[in-house]
Amino acid sequence: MEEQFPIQKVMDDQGNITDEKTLQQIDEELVKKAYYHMKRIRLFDRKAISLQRQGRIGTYPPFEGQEASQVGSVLALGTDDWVFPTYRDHGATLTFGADMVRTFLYWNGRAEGCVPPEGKNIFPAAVPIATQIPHAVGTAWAEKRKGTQNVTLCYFGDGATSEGDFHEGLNFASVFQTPTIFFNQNNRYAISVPIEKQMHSKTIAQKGLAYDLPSVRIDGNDIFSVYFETKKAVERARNGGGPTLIEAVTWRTGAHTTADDPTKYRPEEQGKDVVNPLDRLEHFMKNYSYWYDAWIDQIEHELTEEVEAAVEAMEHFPQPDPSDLFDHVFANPPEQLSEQKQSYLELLGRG
Amino acid sequence: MEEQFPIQKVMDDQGNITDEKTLQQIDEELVKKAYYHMKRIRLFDRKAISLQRQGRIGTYPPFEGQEASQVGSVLALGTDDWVFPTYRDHGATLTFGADMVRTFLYWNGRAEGCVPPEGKNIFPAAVPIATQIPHAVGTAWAEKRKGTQNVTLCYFGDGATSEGDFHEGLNFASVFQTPTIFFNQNNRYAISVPIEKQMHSKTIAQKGLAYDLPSVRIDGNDIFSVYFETKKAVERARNGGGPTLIEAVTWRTGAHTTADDPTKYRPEEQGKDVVNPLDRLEHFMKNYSYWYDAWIDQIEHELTEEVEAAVEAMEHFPQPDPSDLFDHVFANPPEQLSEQKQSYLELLGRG
Amino acid sequence: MDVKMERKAEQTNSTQVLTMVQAINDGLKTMLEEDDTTILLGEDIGKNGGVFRATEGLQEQFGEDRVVDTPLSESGIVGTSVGLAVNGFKPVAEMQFMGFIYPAYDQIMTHVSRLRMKTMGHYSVPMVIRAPYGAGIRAPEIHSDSAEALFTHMPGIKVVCPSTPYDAKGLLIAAIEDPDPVLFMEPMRSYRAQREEVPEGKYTVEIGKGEKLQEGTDVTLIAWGAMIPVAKQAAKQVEQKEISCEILDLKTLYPLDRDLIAESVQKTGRAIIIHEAHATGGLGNDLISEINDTSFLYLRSPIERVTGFDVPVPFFALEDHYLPTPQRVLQSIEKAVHF
Amino acid sequence: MDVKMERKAEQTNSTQVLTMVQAINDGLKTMLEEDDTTILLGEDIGKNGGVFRATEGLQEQFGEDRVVDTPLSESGIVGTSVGLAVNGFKPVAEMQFMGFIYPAYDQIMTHVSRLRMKTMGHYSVPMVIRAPYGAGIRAPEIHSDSAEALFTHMPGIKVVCPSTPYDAKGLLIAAIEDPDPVLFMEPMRSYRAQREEVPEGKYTVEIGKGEKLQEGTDVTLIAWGAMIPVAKQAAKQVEQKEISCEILDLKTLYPLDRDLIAESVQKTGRAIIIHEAHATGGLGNDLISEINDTSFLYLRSPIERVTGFDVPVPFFALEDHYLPTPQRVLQSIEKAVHF
Ligand SMILES: Cc1ncc(C[n+]2csc(CCOP(=O)(O)OP(=O)(O)O)c2C)c(N)n1
Ligand SMILES: Cc1ncc(C[n+]2csc(CCOP(=O)(O)OP(=O)(O)O)c2C)c(N)n1
Ligand SMILES: [Mg+2]
Ligand SMILES: [Mg+2]
Repeated sequence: MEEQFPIQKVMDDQGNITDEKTLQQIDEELVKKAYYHMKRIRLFDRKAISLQRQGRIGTYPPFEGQEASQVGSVLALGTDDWVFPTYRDHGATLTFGADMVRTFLYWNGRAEGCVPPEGKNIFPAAVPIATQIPHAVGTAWAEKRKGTQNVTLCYFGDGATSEGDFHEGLNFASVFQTPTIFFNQNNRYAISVPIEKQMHSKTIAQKGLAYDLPSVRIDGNDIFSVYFETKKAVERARNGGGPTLIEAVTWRTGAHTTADDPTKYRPEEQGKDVVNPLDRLEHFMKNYSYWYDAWIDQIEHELTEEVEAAVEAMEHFPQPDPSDLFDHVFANPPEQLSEQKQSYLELLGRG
Repeated sequence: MEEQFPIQKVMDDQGNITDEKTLQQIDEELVKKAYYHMKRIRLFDRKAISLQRQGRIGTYPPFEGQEASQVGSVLALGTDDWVFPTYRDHGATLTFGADMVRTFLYWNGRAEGCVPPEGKNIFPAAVPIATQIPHAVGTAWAEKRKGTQNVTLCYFGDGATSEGDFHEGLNFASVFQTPTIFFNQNNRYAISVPIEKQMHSKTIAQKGLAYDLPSVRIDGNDIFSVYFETKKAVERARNGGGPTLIEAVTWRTGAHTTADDPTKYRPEEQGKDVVNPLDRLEHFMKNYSYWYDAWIDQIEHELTEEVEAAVEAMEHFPQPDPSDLFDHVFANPPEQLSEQKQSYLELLGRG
Repeated sequence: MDVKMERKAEQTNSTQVLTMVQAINDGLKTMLEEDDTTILLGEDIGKNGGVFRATEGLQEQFGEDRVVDTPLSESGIVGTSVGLAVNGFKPVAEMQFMGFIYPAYDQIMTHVSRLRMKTMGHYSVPMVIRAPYGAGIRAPEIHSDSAEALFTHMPGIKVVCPSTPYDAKGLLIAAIEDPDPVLFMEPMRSYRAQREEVPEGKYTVEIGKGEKLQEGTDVTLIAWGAMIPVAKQAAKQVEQKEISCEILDLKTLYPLDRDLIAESVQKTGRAIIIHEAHATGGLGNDLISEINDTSFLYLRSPIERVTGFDVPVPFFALEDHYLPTPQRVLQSIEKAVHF
Repeated sequence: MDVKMERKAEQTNSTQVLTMVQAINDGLKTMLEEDDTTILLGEDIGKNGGVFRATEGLQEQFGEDRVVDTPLSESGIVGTSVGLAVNGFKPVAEMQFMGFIYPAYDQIMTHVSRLRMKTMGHYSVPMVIRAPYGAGIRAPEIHSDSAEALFTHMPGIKVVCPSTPYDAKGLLIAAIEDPDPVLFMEPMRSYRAQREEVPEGKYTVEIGKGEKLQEGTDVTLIAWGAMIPVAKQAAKQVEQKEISCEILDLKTLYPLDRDLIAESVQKTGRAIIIHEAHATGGLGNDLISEINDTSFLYLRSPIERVTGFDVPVPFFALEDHYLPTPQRVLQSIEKAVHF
């Protein structure tokens, strides 16, 4: 199967692009956008880890190493499309337009973190593994039935492919030919379980064969490969060509979450040879004269400020309101729930 | 995928076998055994339908048309192997050694129908679709861990492949390389839903590709093809070669159950061209001089008597005992359950 | 006096005489006509019209896009419905039998019931899950479960269960129009047990409201769905012993109609709760709790439960022994009255 | 007087001072040593030793065949465990968090709990499902559910929940040795909250038996797991007001220790039930029902429930508002005493 699904890439580890045609498709706007967002989410991610270490937010699952997968895929979408992230895909949602303050809030245990900006179709991060996959099929199906050209991009990990919902979701997508892009980030671990124990098959792409889905396996650390392959899938979906499964082979540089210790289960050498996607893009930019020091400095400065401001705003966000515990369970809370609220607020001395 | 998984057959509709080598593998014992069991379960099946019509048993799911799949596969097993049937696979379990009286009892709503003869590894018929698949993987895994050479044969329908448990079960089998044979009877309908609506993929065999499982698609109405292909899979499993997925393409001649009306959903012409597996075997037996009128008459007579006697025994079986409601929930019933039993039996006037 | 019959007589619209399953069909049809976003999903609901014929004729009338035969995949049905609901549709998903809702339990528990809460109301899941439930029709195993308590213990979803054709249609329409998810339980045993006048067109029966079916003074019988006839029979039988029963049909299992219950129990001072599900963990305990909260000082005897036993619903040869019977209700009534 | 401490002192074997999670690890180790057929399955339980380190070191000691890192597939874990259990093994399956047991709900409901009944005892499923439960550790959503009532309403499976290291090990061993399936709930909040002397080697705590932790005269507090410290704190606080609480630790949630409860409530005439799960459908209602059945005439006030609210367990910023607190228990105690 590895022969049937070779890892597609357009840019090598040193940032070289051998294919002339691909090179022509890459313009300055794209390069800058890619770098800007990858840098942005990198700063966010590192800040989140440090906040967690200081006890200023809760447990946090870093995505460092997966920036090309997340940015490259989500940049292939249009504004009216849908995004279904997991807990590790805030890099994608931030790039798609999620609010950074709220993203920090999410990791501080606040439901506010699940509320997307008006008009942005971003689902709350899926925590129960693979459960978002059928949702993504459902929203895409709805778009198809409404006759729009909007598509749905659904993220999930290598581990998620072992769950029943992965299977049921892909089958529905296949049967109803929904415009869904199943974007798998194969970072080769599900917490401590390496992909060799997760599955006996060698690729995730081959799982698409079960549903007659177009599947492709790509280098998830090659931002251009990710972008162009996702774009292809998006175009196909928009034009009624149905769903696609993309396996982006990548690597999480750090721990599963800030509560995890990867040295317990990952051999020391593993991953050492992986070139960080941001470094790779930097090589490319230098190789092909897109590296403008002034611009780099400027955005680094801007983004650092943005992240700091977001942290500040997160920490000055209004305190969580116990009423919220009761107010969003139903559109119209039943009497007994209102009573529970009432008596609890009274106890808190604010009846 | 239909090219990658052509329907394997060794015997054509007229009962001719073109491949000389296969022909040599077929001896009189096998032919007689095949005919005997197919005939036997055919009589059972028709009797069950007629009992249901007379209100003497409950709703019944006929398997007519699928006899070659059931008999051919189960004959490939050894006595210490395991069988996991669905509600439609009593043809297989009867052939494997299930008690006919108890099989009738099962369809009369009696738990006694789930109790296999001592030493026969037959699971109760799975009613919640696909749930038996992980069980079959678990028992096979246990055999592997004990170091035996026993294998597990697991039946399921085309519809079952849409459930999450199908996927999770096959993945476990693949990861732990359990000696499990996944025997799919693709009768092209799940109640009223034709396979084209169940899945967009053209074959069930291709679903094995997701798990790197050896998969094969066979003519499920060709008893010899079923027998030899299952045998191959069994041998592989016994010798540590792990699981196999077999798609046996077949046809249910009648209704989904006695409560179902297939004319509501099946085009009248559909299935007309399917040669009934027992007729096909009869052609073969006549073509190759295995058709002994006396023997045929004799077994027909014997089997009819066996079935009649079983019906008789079923109907004279001791009445269901309300105590059984309470006595098999736990090895040692908790006090509160014993009290419920006690007071109910008292109410029935038998405390 | 049958309070309900009186109310019905007031109905002036044109009506049809329907069984419950026909009334459900009519309710679905009404909403498919009313609202383009209504979409039915399920196994065998299309061409076949459902294994109980609840969706008979609907695919023919509204097309394959609105009455969808899905793959055999309950988690898939509910999971894709979440996406449809969030994106402008009103999915009405059928679980072929309530015992086959369990594969979808995760989706219902972690998303259907929680999405509104998670997003502080930004997204919601206005969907209906229809589930034929209960024993007594000689069905195979797992086809006869009565699993309401697994959903009343799940904040964010409402649970309703009609006992008559009229209520079935009215509650179903209310459920489809509800802004939140509703589990709609259908007592299979009552599908064809009774015919009654059912108004044509759209009307609703309010979710959260039960009904007093019969006035009485000595003891309150609380039931719903297929247990209503059992309660009625028992009430009739004890009439001869000069025991007068009040009968409440809860109709909605979450949220409970607390006033109805309190008022009645405070009057009679005695209550018998009748349900098919197992005693332990059953909704009967919630009702006792409710009565404990509201009517402690009014109680003249311990509240009685007549329920399915704490055993799995058996194969059908024993199902009549599993199910509450008028006889068992009778015994409890006498116990309460002669406490 | 702390009844428990006294009993502990009688223990003569050599002991270790362990936290609850260490005691669980020790219990698993004990049974892996004792019985070759014991096999652990779960996500990240092998090399990683479990996300809470409950299985730390066990794969190293017993090998990959006995401490198995499975795919991410709860239904697969439980479903294959059924096969293993039927065929001679004693699977102890870990659900990484109780909120991730829902994908396996179908397997547990339709097979784990029913196989013995289906086959009249021919097959059985002696397995243990371990599930860390509860809020209060600032975990992400779905990681904090307390879902016991979804299993006590499932005939054929027992449910236990220790509150101390000693009980954790003893109940776990009893669960592994039980001929029937047992759901073993582990209060995450108590994993490292307390250390105590835990005997080395094998011992059991009887399933089905609770324990009186504190004698009292005015009111009975009933709790388990992570709510025991909450009950104790409240009891301590009302001591100043001269209210004397009796505290019961149920330990087993099905089957309930009815005598323990009845005896205590008949003495005090008042009961407060404390649990994390939602009020509606919660086990508290079963306890009220139980008391209604056994102790109706002894009650001096309505039974109080202090529980999680009827809302999904919230994101962690609000979890302390969701959880029962000593303050809420206090309020209920006063309400009961001054009824
Ligand atoms: C149903 C379910 N089971 C278990 C977990 C606990 N858990 C959280 S993340 C994780 C591993 C996921 O691995 P993968 O899908 O590869 O995604 P990654 O974390 O690598 O991005 C597990 C087991 C969960 N969240 N949901
Ligand atoms: C989980 C579950 N959902 C629904 C059903 C109802 N049901 C019984 S048989 C069946 C169709 C099964 O089709 P298939 O797997 O092809 O097997 P066949 O009946 O054709 O042998 C359905 C939907 C069920 N038994 N279990
Ligand atoms: Mg991963
Ligand atoms: Mg079929």
